[in-house]
Amino acid sequence: MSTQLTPKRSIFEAPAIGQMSMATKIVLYTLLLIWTAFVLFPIYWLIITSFKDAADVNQGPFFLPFVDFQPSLHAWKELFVTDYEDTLRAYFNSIIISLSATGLSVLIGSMAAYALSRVAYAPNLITILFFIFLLAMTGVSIGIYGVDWRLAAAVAVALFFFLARAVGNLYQFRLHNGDILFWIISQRILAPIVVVVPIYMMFQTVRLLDTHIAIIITYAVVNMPIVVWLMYDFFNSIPRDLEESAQLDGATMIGTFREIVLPLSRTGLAATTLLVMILSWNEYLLALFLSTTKAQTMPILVAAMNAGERGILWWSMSVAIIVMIIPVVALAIVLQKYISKGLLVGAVKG
Amino acid sequence: MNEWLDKHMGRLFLAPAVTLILVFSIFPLVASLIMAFARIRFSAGGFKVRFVGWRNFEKQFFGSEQFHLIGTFTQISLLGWIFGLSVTAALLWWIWGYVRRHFTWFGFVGRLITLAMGLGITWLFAGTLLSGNLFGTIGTTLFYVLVGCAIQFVIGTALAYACSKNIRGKTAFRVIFFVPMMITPIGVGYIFRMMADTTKGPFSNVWQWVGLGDFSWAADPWAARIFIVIADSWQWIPFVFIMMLAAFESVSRDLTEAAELDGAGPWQSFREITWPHVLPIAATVMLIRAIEAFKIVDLPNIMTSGGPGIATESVSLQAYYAWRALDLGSASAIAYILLFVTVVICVSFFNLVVLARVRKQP
Amino acid sequence: MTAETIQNASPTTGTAKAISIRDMNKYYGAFHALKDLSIDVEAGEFLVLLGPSGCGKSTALRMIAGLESISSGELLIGDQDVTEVLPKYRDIAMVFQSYALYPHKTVAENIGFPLKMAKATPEEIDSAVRAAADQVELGELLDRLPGQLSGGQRQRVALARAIIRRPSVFLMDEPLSNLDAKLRGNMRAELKHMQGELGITTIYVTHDQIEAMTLAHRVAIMKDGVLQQLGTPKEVYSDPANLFVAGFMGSPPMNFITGKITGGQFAGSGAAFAVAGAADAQSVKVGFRPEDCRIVDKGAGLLDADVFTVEMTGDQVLVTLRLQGEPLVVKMHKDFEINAGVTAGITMDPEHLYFFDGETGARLRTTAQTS
Amino acid sequence: MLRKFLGGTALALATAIAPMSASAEGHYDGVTVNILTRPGPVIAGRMVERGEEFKAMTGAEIRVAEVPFAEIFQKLLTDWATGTNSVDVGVFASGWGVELVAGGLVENLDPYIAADDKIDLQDIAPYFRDFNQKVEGSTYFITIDGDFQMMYYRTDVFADAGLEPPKTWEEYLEVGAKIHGMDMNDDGEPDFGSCTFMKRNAQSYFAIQSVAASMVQSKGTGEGLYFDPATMKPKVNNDAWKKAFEVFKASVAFNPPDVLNHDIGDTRSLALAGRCGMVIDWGDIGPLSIEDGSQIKDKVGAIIMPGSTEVLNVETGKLEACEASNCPHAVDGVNFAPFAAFGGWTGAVSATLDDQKKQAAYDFLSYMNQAEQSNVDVTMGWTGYNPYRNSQLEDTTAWVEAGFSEASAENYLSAIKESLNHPNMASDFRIPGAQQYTGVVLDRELARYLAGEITVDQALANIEEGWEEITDDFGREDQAKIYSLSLGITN
Repeated sequence: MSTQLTPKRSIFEAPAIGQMSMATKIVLYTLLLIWTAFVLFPIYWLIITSFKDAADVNQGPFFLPFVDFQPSLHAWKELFVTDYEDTLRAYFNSIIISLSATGLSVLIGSMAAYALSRVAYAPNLITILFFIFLLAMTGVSIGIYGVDWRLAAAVAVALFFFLARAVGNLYQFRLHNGDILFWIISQRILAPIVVVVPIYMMFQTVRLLDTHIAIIITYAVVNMPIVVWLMYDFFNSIPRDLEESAQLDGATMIGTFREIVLPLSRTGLAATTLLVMILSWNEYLLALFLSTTKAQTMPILVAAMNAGERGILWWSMSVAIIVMIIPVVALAIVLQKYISKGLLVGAVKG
Repeated sequence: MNEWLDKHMGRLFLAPAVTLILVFSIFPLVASLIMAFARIRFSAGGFKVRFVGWRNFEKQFFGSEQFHLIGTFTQISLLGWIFGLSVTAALLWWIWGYVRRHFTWFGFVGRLITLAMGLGITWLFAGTLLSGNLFGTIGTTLFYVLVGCAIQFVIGTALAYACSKNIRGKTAFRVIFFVPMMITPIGVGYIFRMMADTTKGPFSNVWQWVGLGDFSWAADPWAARIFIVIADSWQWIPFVFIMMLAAFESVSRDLTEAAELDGAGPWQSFREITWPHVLPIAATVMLIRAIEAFKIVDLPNIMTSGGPGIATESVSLQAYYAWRALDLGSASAIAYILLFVTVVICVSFFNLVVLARVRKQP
Repeated sequence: MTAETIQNASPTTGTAKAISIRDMNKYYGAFHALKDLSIDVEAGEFLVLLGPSGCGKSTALRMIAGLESISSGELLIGDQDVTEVLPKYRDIAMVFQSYALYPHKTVAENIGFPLKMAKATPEEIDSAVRAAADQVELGELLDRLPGQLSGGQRQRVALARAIIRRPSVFLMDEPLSNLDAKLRGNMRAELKHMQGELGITTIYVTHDQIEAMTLAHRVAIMKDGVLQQLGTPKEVYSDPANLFVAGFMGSPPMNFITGKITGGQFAGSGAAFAVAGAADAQSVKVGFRPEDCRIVDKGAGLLDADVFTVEMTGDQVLVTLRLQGEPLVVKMHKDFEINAGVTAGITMDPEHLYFFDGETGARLRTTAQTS
Repeated sequence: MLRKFLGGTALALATAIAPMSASAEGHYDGVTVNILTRPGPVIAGRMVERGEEFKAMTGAEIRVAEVPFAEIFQKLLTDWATGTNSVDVGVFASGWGVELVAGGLVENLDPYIAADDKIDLQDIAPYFRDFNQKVEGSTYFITIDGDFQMMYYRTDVFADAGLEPPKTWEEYLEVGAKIHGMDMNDDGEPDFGSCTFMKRNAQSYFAIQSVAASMVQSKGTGEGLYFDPATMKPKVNNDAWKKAFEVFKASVAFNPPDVLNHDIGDTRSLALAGRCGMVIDWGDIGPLSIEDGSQIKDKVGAIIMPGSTEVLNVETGKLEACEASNCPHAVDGVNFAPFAAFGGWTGAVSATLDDQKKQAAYDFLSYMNQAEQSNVDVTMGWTGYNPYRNSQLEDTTAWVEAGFSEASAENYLSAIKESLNHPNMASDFRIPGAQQYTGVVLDRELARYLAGEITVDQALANIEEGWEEITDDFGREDQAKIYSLSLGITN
């Protein structure tokens, strides 16, 4: 192979377009490396703490394994040998729950986002308010006043069909896609603490507490606004010609969505999935409330490492946090190339 | 049948999401609204609900919990008066300008609500912080939101801009900088408790060495708040970073190069070309971040339990503690107040910045 | 032209269906985008919707396809009323301006997509794809992705995808506008040939009158959502229904002089001549095509004008003159020579003069023309 | 989780004992008892092990579910009140349980105890037997852990400094200041006079009550710390609580710098690392001090919580010198009132179970409580169980076997005995809303006072106002009745 010489540039030479001067580079890398240290040091500390025992932590600080303290695997053993049942159960629960919740949320959310970006809706506001009122009254009568749920549901459905049209035709104030979109997105503003008790009561009524289903559905709903938000803009960026063509070629809306839209939205889907995945994987408060034993997830295991009177079991907690990070990091590395692009078109470009 | 399905597919696509959200957020919302006007006690076979009218809210704004939610008010200092009156004047001028230019009832009422919230927050600050009084959880929450989001935005954007340049190891930086976001917020809380421990944490020696051996961040209100903001920023800068990186990378290189050829320096090129391009994106990112920041609960709960005193307690945490003490009425009332504040602030922002863009769509 | 002549011109395969558009309207809110469009398209006919951008031709096409709802009116394909029918049930294939190729599918998958949606077996799809690809000469490219193809090849893929299903109607939305000039000429010929061979009813939208003239059995010229004239290319060219059609068709366009007619005598800005058989009118525009007139010596023609520029295009010379600031173009033989700045006369046969109402633009026919 | 934390020896002991207590094998086959309690080896861990023995004996399966400490009661209450009933037995502080009893959610255990020949109630220390396990005169809870606070001090440090352990809170402040800054674990760094959990939303409200108890209550357990039983007027806005607050805040000076952010876990790890001259704590420090890694093995002494030479005159709200008339239980003019903080972990059986399950649940709680088992369990620090039976304190053998030196075992047991049987023991809150009274209002105002946000007078006034509000919310008369009952006042 012939050697191809690229001319060396002197430090003092003016940088070419799109290039940086040496000084800029030095400053830039210094800043980036400082930030890298700021990001990584707590994680380093987390990792070495997982190999410490009580004395190493309490009489610390010790920084370097083998140098100023003798690392031990006791915390790892406790989680994965002695208590492997509890650890693995929580781990698998977390995996099942966050995967299913993410899947459900991304599927339903992107369907809604797609519909909102393509179909013009004009629901009647009064009908909707009436519907919501009935729904709320049904829920309240079941949940608080203990009316039999079948009876309440039947009454509500009947009332809706008899009265909705009559009421709806009186006023013609209609909502539009932007309003629906905003309404869905605004659900994210709710702090979970507002809704956690009623949600608990709902699942209690249908005997689904401490099951995967309860947590999966709740997570899916809680994260759906994010999916709709990100995917709505993403779908808007896909040329309509393709879908119209598919429609003419005989595809149904589902067919178009599955064959054309979803494959074209890979990047957006990947980014959204990752984000929702992270949020479901890490959620604590709702999981705490909706699970007792069978469906306990990893964040609860982490929180449980604060054993109150015995202080925080830093070493075990570190192990739990580390094993929680690993799958997400792996997923992020796999999806890495999509994230940036995906988030962009999705979140932010209209 | 098939054709009927096809025709209504548009609705069927939207239906699952809307139904789920209706069931899982409208019903709970209504239920907790009822709770907010009641005292609830658990008993065999369910609850005893006793309606108490506005008492749960009154208590928060005027009663025994006033100091807790909005702060302590004694007298307003000169600085407070100056600040309060000038912001009030500015806000009134703004609404007057709206009324003169293009008036619709819908827009006017919306702006009136924004105005009321703006005035409320202005006088909250004038009466507490600027007058040397203690502020309550709303003040603390706003501190987390404003300062936290500002820090996260500036650093996140700066990092993203740096990484959008043609540098080596971009991919590695991107993955590394993203990691903190993947850690469960509870974990982040505990990690930063380790970091900040002045007796056995990694920086305890540094702490002693700079002569702060007897100073504890956890005992000083502002130090504690700042530590929580640092932890929060550590976790959420990655989010801003990754979004803004995407934004910067979407700026066409042609544009910046053309600007450079036209003689623009790096700063000018950034300000004239790049910044206007990413501005709408930045607005959305900050909106998302602010919405989440209003809900901050895990970090103060774990790092300080809201202490010292009530210095680091957020509104969300206040509701959480009330809920934990089985005071469901107060918990719901507080949560609703938070909801109201968040909705007004975010909707105002959404309307002024984001919605114009969304409404253009069909 | 009758159905029979079309049948003669292009033997159909029997699948082709007639399309009947009746009083079709489209409103976008208060905006009336399409006004009472009524066209009967014969089975196997090649109909071109022609007009400037924003004239409603694409809207009309999309309404026929079912991509836009029909605000009022009826649409029949064959004997079936499809006004409310979803696109997929209309048995239509459409070629988009952007080709709308699915970027994540290979050429073969793109072409086979309609059959896949129709739940054909893989074997059926495969053989049909090969046949269609051969028809548009794409045989070797079946495994490529659209991104790896040239513009012309993409165009062919889109065509192949449209023909694979043998639909009863083809819709084409400016399919050639993204190609360069030379390729466009070739594709035009191929399209025409293919349509003739397949005999499928085709509605084709374009703003390019050459395409319209060369491809169409009949041309429908539209402006501002209103159908201006429907006829064979020859009809719309030589017998325009109104000022707009007259001005739109032809390149360079028709020349117009404004004036009035009194007693068979035209008097306009800088020109006055006798017009036999024309009725009196206060405001009138007289038009004549550049190829229907000749430059003669000053004073020897119907009117005199100053030569402004002379353009040699190879096969002819275009002379632009100015009559009181208004340009008039005359097409002359390629050997014609004249200098800019001189004053020359223009002459033409009276039967090549067209008269339009100065206000409404409606055609005013002379006694000879109406007969 | 971590149920076998430090568990090698424990397991060996447990299995050794199991066959001896075997009875009526297999008669609960197929019965599963779900227990809800706090996480970690503490409390839950031992129940899991004992549960395995119990299964071997009776066939009943014991499942222990663990949720974070702060959420146990909340969760239990919602579970039982809404009829979810995924939990059969709750193990929690008896003080919280009054609310459950008031709601009719807990099974009255009197008939079960009457039929139980193994539980030996008379062996249980009087406070736990007559107050902690009972509501309205009936036993609803079975104690498995006896909780009250004591003062621990470093014998070696006090000997070096030539000091005596404090008898009163004034002395506590004095010696604390004196030993603060000494190097107590030979690492060359100055250590702390005292370590107290002062973190908000943790346990600081227990510590302050330990300080206040001896100043407020002098006439025996029945007097009560909190209210005038007749009117439910809080006894809090007075000089006694003021002094307690001031003592508490003054002690910050010789506590670690970030003491305001220390919960009990932090203070214990500091204490075990040998960094604290004195510690206010439950009985756990004793057994913990002999664990692996402890720097204070046999260097820690226990005493009854310091007392006060002045006590509250309820009428005037002023402090008065302690005399025979107002301090019947005083020793040398010093009134002691060990505080039964938290009351200890007790088990309660859900009222909605079927009879067999109830019996199985009761049998398991009784099994945990019986001297045969508990006398071993309380000697092990990791279990979190502290003594509540006199037989647990009688001889030091089990304690020495567990690792105590004879001297420290005796010191520890005598301090416990003194506190446990003290007639003036102060009872923790045992009325509905207990969590709100102390865990929220008292705790928050104390934290604000410690953080310097408000003065002590403001804090006490706020507490009074807050307590009145809660009382009104729950119904003044109902509360007064339950409060009287909880103090053993029946009329």
